[in-house]
Amino acid sequence: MRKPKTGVLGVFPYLDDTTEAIRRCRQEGIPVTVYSPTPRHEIEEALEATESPVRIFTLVGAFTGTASGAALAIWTSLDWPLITGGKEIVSLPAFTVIMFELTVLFGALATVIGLFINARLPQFFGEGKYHPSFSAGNFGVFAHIAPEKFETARTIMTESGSEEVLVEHAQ
Amino acid sequence: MASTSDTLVHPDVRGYADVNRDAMRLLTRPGPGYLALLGMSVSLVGLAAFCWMWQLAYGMGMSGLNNPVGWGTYITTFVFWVGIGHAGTLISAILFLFRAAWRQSIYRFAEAMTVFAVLTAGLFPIIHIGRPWLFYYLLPYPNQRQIWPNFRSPLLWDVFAVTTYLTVSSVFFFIGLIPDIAAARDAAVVPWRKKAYSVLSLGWRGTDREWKHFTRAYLFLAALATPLVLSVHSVVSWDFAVSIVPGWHTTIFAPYFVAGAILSGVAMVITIVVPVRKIFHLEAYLTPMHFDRLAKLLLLTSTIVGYAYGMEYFMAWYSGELYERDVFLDRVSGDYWWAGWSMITFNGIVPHLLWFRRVRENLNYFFIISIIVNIGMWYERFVIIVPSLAHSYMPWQMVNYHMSWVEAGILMGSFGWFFMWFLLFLRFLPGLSIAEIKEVLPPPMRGTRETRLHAQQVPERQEIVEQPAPATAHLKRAQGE
Amino acid sequence: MSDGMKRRDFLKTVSVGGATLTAACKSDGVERLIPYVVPSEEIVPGVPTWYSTTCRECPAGCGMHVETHEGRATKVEGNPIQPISRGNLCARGQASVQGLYHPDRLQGPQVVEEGLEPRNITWGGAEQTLARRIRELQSAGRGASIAFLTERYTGTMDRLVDDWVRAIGARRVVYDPYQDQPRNLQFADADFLISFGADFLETWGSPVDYAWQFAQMRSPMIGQRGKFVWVAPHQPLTGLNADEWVAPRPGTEALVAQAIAGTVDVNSAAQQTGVQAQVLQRLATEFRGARKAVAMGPGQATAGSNASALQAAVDRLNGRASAPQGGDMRPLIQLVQQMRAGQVQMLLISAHNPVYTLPGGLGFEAALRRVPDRVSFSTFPDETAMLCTLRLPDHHFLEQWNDYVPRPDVRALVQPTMRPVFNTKQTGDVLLSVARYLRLNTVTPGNNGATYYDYLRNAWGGGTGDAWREIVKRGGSYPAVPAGPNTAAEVAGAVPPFATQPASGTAAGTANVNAPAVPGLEGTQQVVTPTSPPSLVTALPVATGSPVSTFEGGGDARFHLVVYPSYRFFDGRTANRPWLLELPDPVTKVPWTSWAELHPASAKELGVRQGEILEIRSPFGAVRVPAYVYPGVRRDVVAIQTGLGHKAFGRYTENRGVNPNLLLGPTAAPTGAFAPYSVRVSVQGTGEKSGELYEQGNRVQLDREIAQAVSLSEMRAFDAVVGAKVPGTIPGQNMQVETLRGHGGFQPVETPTDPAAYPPPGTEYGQYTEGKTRWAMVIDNDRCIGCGACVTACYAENNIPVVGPDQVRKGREMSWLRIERYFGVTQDQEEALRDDATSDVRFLPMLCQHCGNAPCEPVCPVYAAYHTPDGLNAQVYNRCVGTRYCANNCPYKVRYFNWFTYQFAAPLHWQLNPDVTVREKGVMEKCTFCVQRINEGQRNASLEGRPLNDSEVTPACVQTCPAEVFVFGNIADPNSAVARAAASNRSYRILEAQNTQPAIVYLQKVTLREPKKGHHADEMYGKRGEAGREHGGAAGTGSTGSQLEPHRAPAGAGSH
Amino acid sequence: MKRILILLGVLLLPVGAWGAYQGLETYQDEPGDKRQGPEQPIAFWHSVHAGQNQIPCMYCHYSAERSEGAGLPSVQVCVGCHAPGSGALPPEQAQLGFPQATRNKFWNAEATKLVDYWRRGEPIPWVKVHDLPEHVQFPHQSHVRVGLQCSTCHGQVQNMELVYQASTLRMGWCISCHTGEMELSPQEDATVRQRSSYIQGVRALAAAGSDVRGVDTRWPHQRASVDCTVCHY
Repeated sequence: MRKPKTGVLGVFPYLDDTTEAIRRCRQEGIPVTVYSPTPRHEIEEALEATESPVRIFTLVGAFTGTASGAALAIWTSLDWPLITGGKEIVSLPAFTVIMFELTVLFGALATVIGLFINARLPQFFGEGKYHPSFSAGNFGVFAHIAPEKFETARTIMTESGSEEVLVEHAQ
Repeated sequence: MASTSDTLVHPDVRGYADVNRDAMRLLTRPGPGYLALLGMSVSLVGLAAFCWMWQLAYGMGMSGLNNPVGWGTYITTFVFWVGIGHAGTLISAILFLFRAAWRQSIYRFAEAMTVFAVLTAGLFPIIHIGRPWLFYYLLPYPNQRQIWPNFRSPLLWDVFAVTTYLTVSSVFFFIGLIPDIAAARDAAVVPWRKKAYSVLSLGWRGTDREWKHFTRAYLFLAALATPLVLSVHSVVSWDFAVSIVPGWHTTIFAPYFVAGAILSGVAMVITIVVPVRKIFHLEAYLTPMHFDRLAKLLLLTSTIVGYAYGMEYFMAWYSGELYERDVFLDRVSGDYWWAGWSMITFNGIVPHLLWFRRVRENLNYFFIISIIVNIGMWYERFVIIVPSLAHSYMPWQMVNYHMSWVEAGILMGSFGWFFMWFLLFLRFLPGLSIAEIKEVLPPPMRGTRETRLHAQQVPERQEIVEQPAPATAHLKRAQGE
Repeated sequence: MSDGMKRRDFLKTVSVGGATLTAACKSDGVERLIPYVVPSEEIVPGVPTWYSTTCRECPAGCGMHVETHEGRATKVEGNPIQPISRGNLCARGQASVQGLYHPDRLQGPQVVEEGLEPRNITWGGAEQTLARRIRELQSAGRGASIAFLTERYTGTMDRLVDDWVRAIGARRVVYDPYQDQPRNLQFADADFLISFGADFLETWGSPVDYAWQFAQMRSPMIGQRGKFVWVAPHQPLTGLNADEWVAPRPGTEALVAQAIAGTVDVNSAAQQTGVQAQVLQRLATEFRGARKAVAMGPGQATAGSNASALQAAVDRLNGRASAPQGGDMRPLIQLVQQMRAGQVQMLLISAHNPVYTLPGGLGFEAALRRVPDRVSFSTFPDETAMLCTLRLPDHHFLEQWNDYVPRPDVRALVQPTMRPVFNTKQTGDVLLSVARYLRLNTVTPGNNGATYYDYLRNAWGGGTGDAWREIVKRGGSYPAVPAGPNTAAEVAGAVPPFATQPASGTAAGTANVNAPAVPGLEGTQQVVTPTSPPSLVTALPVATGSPVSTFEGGGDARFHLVVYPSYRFFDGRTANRPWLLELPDPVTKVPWTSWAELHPASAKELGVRQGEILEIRSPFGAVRVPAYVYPGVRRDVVAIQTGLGHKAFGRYTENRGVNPNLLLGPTAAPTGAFAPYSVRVSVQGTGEKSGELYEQGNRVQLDREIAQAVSLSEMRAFDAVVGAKVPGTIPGQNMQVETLRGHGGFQPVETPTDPAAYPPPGTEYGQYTEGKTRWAMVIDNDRCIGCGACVTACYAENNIPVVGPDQVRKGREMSWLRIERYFGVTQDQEEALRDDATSDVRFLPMLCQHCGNAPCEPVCPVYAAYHTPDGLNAQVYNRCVGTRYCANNCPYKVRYFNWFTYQFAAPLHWQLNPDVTVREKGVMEKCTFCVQRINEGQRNASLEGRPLNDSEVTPACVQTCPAEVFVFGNIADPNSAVARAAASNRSYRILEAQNTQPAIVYLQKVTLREPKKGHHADEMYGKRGEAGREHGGAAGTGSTGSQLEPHRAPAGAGSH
Repeated sequence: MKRILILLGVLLLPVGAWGAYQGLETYQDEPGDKRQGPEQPIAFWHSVHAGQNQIPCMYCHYSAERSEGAGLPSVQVCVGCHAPGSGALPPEQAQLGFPQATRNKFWNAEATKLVDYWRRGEPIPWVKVHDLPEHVQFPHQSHVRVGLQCSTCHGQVQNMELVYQASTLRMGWCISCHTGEMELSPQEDATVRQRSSYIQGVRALAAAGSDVRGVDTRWPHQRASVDCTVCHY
């Protein structure tokens, strides 16, 4: 189900007001986007958030890295076998270093990719209303709601303690 | 009110908006002192560039190296900077995993230091090789010759370890910066800054979805960076340990190097943070508690390093290995005795002054000790590398090494290069981790209000909560509205 | 681009005659291919052409083969069928190509007018000028005021000069330092050799021949171990190789000889010489009791006013009169007097740089300035040539036709190997054309325009084309090289080691080291075989002159001065060769400069330390030279090597060292022989430190057992226990493993210690297959005399750059092969300064060990260092990025880094071997076992469709070594020479505990007395000694013989 | 949908990398030179000599089968044809015999240059077309003796006017022939396999019962040694 792009944004100076607003919106069945200057578990609780799937990316990336490290080192060594120091062509103890490094490298890059995909970053034309004070001290709750139901949301926001209520009419 | 020595953030910081205000202050117009420092750094970089061009034109002979001593100042400085690069990730990743809340206000500096230190270190392998224009031979890229690099070589492990470390720590650094760049964007008034921050923040808005994945991703990055930070200096230590040079071929090297790296890294953090705190008036965020914790880290790693020194000598004696014994005797009584004793004194003995509370709590003393440890750690690498090579197996080929002016220029230039990046960082990116400091601040609550949440009992900080800062008003001021 | 122009000019010159094909000329940005105009039949481009000639760098007259590539001489090697060189050459001979291409050679005839710059003239003009001046003098009736100072020509040139001088009514004076010395001694089978200062391994007589004979004489590999006693006031290289050093009081050496010969009373001799009577007695007993004993002398170090007496005593010892040594200085002294008196109007000089080499006290230089017409024939702008008014540079000997008679049975031919590099002209041709201008019909009968070549050809009896061709091909006429085992390798399999030959023919328990093993030496013509029957000794004339020298200089002149010839520079004539300057002196290991050897006790007394500049003053002059503190010199003697200190000799000798000849006086022995050892000097420290003196290496081994030694008795006892060797085991090593086991602790993994067993189990991967070649080398430390000929050969073959004194001082010399010289074995640096330090000196050629488990290989990130399937440790220059990790990880420190792109000053670069890459800056390099020669052999074999035989490949060092120290080959073949040599009981490998599996097996030096042992010696190979002692007694191999008794400390060292 | 696309992209990445590798290799194997060789001091056309007149290669490049260098004809060889009979005369009297002046002004002028060189006694400074770097050793004789045709490396010289470099002469190109990956004509391949000392050596080892494991595992059709020191030393 697509969330409406229009909606009502409440700006909250207090965390407990914010969670109040979230809960009430959710009770009303209104989907919300919450802005916060710092991650707060209170908000996550209020949203009853699920586990992030980024971990799958990390895991897959890391194992891909291990495999590529091994493959790279082994295949290139066999591609033109040259003896050095009387050691084996496939000197696994030495190659574990490569495998480890690529595990971490690929794992980290995959995590970033996972973050970007899941968090929909980079996003230069963000959807919904935003207020610059969210990165400083204020919290925000944006209720995705059709313009005709703005009043409901506005009421929730004001009642929960919003300092400022903004509306988004676009689209 | 609790004593200042165990507060993470000074009580004067009353709310989220204060953090923004203080962090943004770092990004405003620089003073003449800053410009002078930056100019000096850039000049040093210029000097190093000149020296390197000189060396490229005439050959490696412009260094003081010779036939038994193939590695000298360059590799010493390489290991030194790689070591410096350890404290950042230690503080940002490992302490993050350990939920050591005191890291929040200091880790950004440390992390920036890491990235720039590794950036500096990464130059040295290229500077030190004889034919830098063929550096790409070390990279495993497909080529018509059908030749690949040798994965059995510790130097290739180094290439992988250092590039991985640089990539991962940069990524970690950048990911952590995203919310703060967004804050800077929201606070920026200069148009080009706003534009630049908008791009760099990737459109971050602090939504619940962003935070949800961000916190997870950050945790995994920290979890990946932790073994990496331990591995990278281990790999660097294997450059030496897997060789057969007496004085290098030691199993203790990996932990010893990691401990040494953390010692030098922490010392460098102190060297940087003490003046930064003073100049930018960050006393509220860098409290005596931080320095107390850093002092403990220094003490711990110094003790490990001192133990490693002792162990090396013990093993040299106990093993009865002739070459090993000679090398270790030579370190303290041979031509490089001054370096050997500097290393032992500066790293193994001087930091123990920090057991004394008076020393620990006096930032001047602390700063001096950190500088001494930095010098000592450079000497440590020098002592490991140069005397061992100059006093290896063949009695016939024992020739001493003396640093040349080209090497000295490049060594100084490496500091210029490092501080240049660091100074630029201070001016253009948020040095305090805005979002994470807020995590350790009590969240703003409408205290008197009845909520359906569980009670927010913050008895000790009641007073703070009771006086909420006018966040939006402040922001409007900042934006010049 | 003057460089480019010169090169092209050269190409033009040589290609017209058909002598070049390709040479890079990058001046216009493209590579050019320069073909012949007319092709030469003999030359195939890309395939080297070899010419036979004779080395003229010293009077020895070694046969030489010259390798030329497209008309350029690139490398010289000994002529294997010539009996003097036997295929070997010394460092001076190897460096002769650098004389040929020396950038500072005189490039054409010049005339110098008073107060003007030298003017280049044409050869026609030069010859006419000379003829005109001679005619003027003749017509003025002063033909007798023309003198020709020549070297000791022996062949055709001798006759031509005599004829020429006689025809113009002039006179000839011969001056040739170190020329008149016996070159036909035969002592390869001697068991006692005593030398009275005759440095026969360096300059005296015939060094290449004598070095070989010396090695043979003392080679346990072929079953003999003669003893060598050195009687002289100091120890040059030859002295260091002695088993015993006797240093009598200066000037009394003849008495020692007489005491041994029994013509003086031992006790009175002991009193005068300061040598203990029992030592003299023992020497006399040993000399007389020897199966074959040979005496040598006098050498430069003992040539005082008693030289005649000494020579007589030596003749007596040898039972045979010899020609007067040291030449006759009297005509020369007379000539100088006349020059000073203005009685000489013209002096022509073809002798070797008399201004430099003659004693300062003679005043030759000042006298020369009084001669109005001074004509030099020198090839180089040396001091003499620079003082001359007419310079007529001779061809280098590699460019000329000539002949030379080094010893009666050898008539050697010198033939040009390439077109002249510069506009020089053969002196013989100059004399002939001057004779034509002067219409001297006795010299040029018929005035038919014959060249010196025709003259020479005539002197050789004309001969038909084929006969002459054969002579040219052989490089002269001479007897065949005596048959018999030449190298240790050849005999290693053929002659069983001692143990299997239990007391053969020596029932009385005499050591069978005396058994002659070199039969057939008598095959040579006119060989001196001193048989010294007592009756003959008495029949010889008694000594002429006093047996005790007198010395000039008094007052505070407390030190006797020894000025001795240099192995590297001879009398100074080869001092401008960069290779020889960079080659450290074999004894002091000092390159590029001079030094004064001073005994540690004297240094202490004077309060000077090594490297401090000394002021040395004699009645004739003074020099300032850095001190070299060295126990191999008497306390009352200071020794300075000659050769450096040139005022003019090209760029490489500018401001290098001092000329010690300036300190000498014009003293001559009664026979007229020059007596340099007759001056006392005062020595004072100046407190100034020399920046020039740099001693390479370490004098002590730091307990590391790098260069090992075993006493003869111990070796023989051990041989008796172990018995015949099975190739593939090295007992010393097995012993070590046993020792470790015996002591518990870690159980060592048994690794095959024999390179033949390569690859060791667990390392056989990739392309390694059984039965393939494994190149390896055996180095017999016992044969090595430490001279460094191999080092120079390596420079010549492998395009190794000369880095210069400043870089050498930084430890950046590039010598792929170096000779390490150890005076002591322990950690104690003082050990090398004690009086007995020189009694057990170890020389060790150190080069890439081509390890099976090479530590340098796996650390290279780009595979520039790797192992080839035939066991070479290869270095691929173009792949190298220059991390220097390989050099760090090389325990032998034999990898050398190109710190700069070194320049080869034109035309020295014409010497570069086209088969070897010239390395640029930033690249690591090292010994390749001369892989270019291996590849060439491999190519030739495969062209013929057959497998390569390892004897076809000889690396440059192996090829040139006069003592034949090296054996090279395929050790995987158990029948190969190298495998058989490696099976010796003396074999060990350096730093074996590192499990590097080196391909170079060293053989321990054999000493007559108990060798010095490091503190680790018992752990390293003491077990062997124990085993030897235990079983030696039990097996009853009997007494170890008189020679095996521990010797007393050198009498001389302790006697002053 | 977006995610699937991204996933697809990630999966395609290695494929793309492989493609780039192949492309790079092909690109690098492309001979860089144009189909016309450099200006030479004399406009010597191989198409005339080797093509029309069918002169065998080794008539002029006479040392190819016994030396590392293929050899260049001396000026004497050139005038042997172009100024017949000049061998008996002093060089100054040599006369151009061919091509005749009447036939072609251009060719006459070029051939006159040759005679001038001969008269002056100067070698002709040809511009090197096949110019290997100094760190590579290439022995012609080994390659000629195993039966490789000149044109295999030098191209169809008989069709070239000014000779150009037909092959890359790069290491990968050399190696691909040594490893047997490069196609040779069946006859050539057969002779090479029969005469190669490398193959003979392996056969001998195998015949002697030696362990030749590892010899032919990597390159089953290997023709010659790929050891670095074969060419670089």
